[in-house]
Amino acid sequence: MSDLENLVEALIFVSQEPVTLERLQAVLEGVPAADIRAAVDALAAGYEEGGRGIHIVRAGGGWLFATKPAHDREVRRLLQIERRSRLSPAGLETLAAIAYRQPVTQSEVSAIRGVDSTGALKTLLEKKLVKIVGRKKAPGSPLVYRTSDEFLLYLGLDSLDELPSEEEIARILEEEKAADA
Amino acid sequence: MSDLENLVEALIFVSQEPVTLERLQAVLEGVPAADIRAAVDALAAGYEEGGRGIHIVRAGGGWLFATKPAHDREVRRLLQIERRSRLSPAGLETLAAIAYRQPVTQSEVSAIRGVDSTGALKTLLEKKLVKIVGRKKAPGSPLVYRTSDEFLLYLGLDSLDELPSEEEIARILEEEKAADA
Amino acid sequence: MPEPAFEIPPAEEAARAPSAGAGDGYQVRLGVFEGPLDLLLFLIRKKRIDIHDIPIAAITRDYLGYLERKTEIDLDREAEFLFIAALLIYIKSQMLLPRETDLAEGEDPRRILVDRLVEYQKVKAACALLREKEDAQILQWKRDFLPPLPGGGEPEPVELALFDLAESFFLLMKRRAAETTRTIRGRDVSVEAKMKELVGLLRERHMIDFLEYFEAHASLEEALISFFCVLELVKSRQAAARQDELFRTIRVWLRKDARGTAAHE
Repeated sequence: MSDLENLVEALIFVSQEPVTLERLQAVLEGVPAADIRAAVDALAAGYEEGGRGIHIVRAGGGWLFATKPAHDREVRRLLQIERRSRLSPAGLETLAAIAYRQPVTQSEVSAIRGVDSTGALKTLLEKKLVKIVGRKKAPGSPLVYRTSDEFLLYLGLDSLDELPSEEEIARILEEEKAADA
Repeated sequence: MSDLENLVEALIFVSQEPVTLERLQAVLEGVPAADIRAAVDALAAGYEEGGRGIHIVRAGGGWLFATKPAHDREVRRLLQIERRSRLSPAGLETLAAIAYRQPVTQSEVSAIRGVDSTGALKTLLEKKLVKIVGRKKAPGSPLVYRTSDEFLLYLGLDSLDELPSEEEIARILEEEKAADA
Repeated sequence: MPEPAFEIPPAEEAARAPSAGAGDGYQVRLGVFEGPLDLLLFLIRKKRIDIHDIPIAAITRDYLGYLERKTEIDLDREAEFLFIAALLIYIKSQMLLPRETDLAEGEDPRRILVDRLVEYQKVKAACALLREKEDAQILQWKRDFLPPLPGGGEPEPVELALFDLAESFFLLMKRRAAETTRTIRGRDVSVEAKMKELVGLLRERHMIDFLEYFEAHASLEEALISFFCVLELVKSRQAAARQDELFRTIRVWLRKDARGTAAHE
């Protein structure tokens, strides 16, 4: 591959948005558009032939890398596995609210977060990170939630006492000293 | 390239985190680990030779794609990012103390460095290079810190075993001594 | 006044003490040392002393000499430097005590300091090696987004982003509140006008850095309105927003299918 092809390969790889010819020209000051185009074409052809896992596709007036449709099934399976091992920020936030305020009801969690947390709560229940421990003696007798044993396992903690206290978190996050790192 | 290589290429490409052999095995049900490993090796070798813009790097126990160092300048120009900042000396020192002595508390780190390390620790937490993993059974039950998976990725380490060894450190110290003499 | 007990070699001089005073000779900046242990190691190296057999009186003199020449350290750091100074003086006094028999190695009063110095020296040496790794990695760019899946449409970070957005907003508000004790007189801004401005900007720039956009506003009120505009655009699925990491910036862009219609809303 030519130097220009390498460079174009790195640039298309790293960009989230399709990379247009104009963008490439702006980055590669002084390289004629025709040369860039030829490099992209050669690069794209290289990925197209000889069966590869990824290729360069044309989208939104530019180019970007994508996996080939042939591998769709496996790609989705991998992403599902990855997703399963991760909690969304919303889930994490809801979990944090429950962890620090337990026992709590759904509407208390929603109030803390300022957003309806029914969906996130459902996900946490499905993942068994929280559990229902009864009902609150209040109008409507809402369900009361607590974190589960799996929750501790997930965080690698022995007990809830090991959660950083609110003061500790505040101290860490609001350290006024010029952050010297 | 073989079909397996193509598939592995697509899978490593699509993941946002290092893809481990176990994960590839889970996706490619029934394919022997040795075959997968050979496919990854062949694929990685292909990217390494003949000058390419991207390559497969090993970090955090898995593989992932990254641009090659030679293209840093153009990549930054494309993404409109200034030179990426390194950790400050205080941040790096704190990180090293944690990496080598983990699990450790804040006051243990501060004792090693001889200076209060709260600010540096906060920055490392924000950068997700370290994480809180519980509490120490000691007076005041201080929080205990460890390095994160992000830390491995940040320094390009496959695992904590790849941290510079005692021997390497001793060699550096010898060199310093020799330079002084 | 006797000669200073130490001299800084030229190379170290440049690296360690960059601020040379205009007329009043040479100013030592204690700030260039990571801490008292760093300073001690520097002094030990300069004297080419064996770290396991430190002439404690001489090193204490050098160390105190350094503290006296300090130009700028804050109180917190000063305490840390003074603590080690006190330790040095304590060890010195212990060494001077008459003893009937020679000390066994484990009883050497310097031991407590030597152990710390050895440990710290290792960490510092490890730092040099880790810095090399950092420098190598920093030049290699990993992708932090999901590439398009065939037939999969846009990745759906929207719900996720809404919460991240709120969280960052909270942090921003806090920071803003801390920064602005002065009263700000804002000009009146309507939601409609702001929405139009935002959509126009998105169409023009393709993608905006929300934090940058947010910070650019003169008044808190205007910034607030722009925030709600973004929320509204995301909620009505005209725009997508994404934050890859907590405390990082949020990127906002118009959804492809909305690029034609958004302006007319």
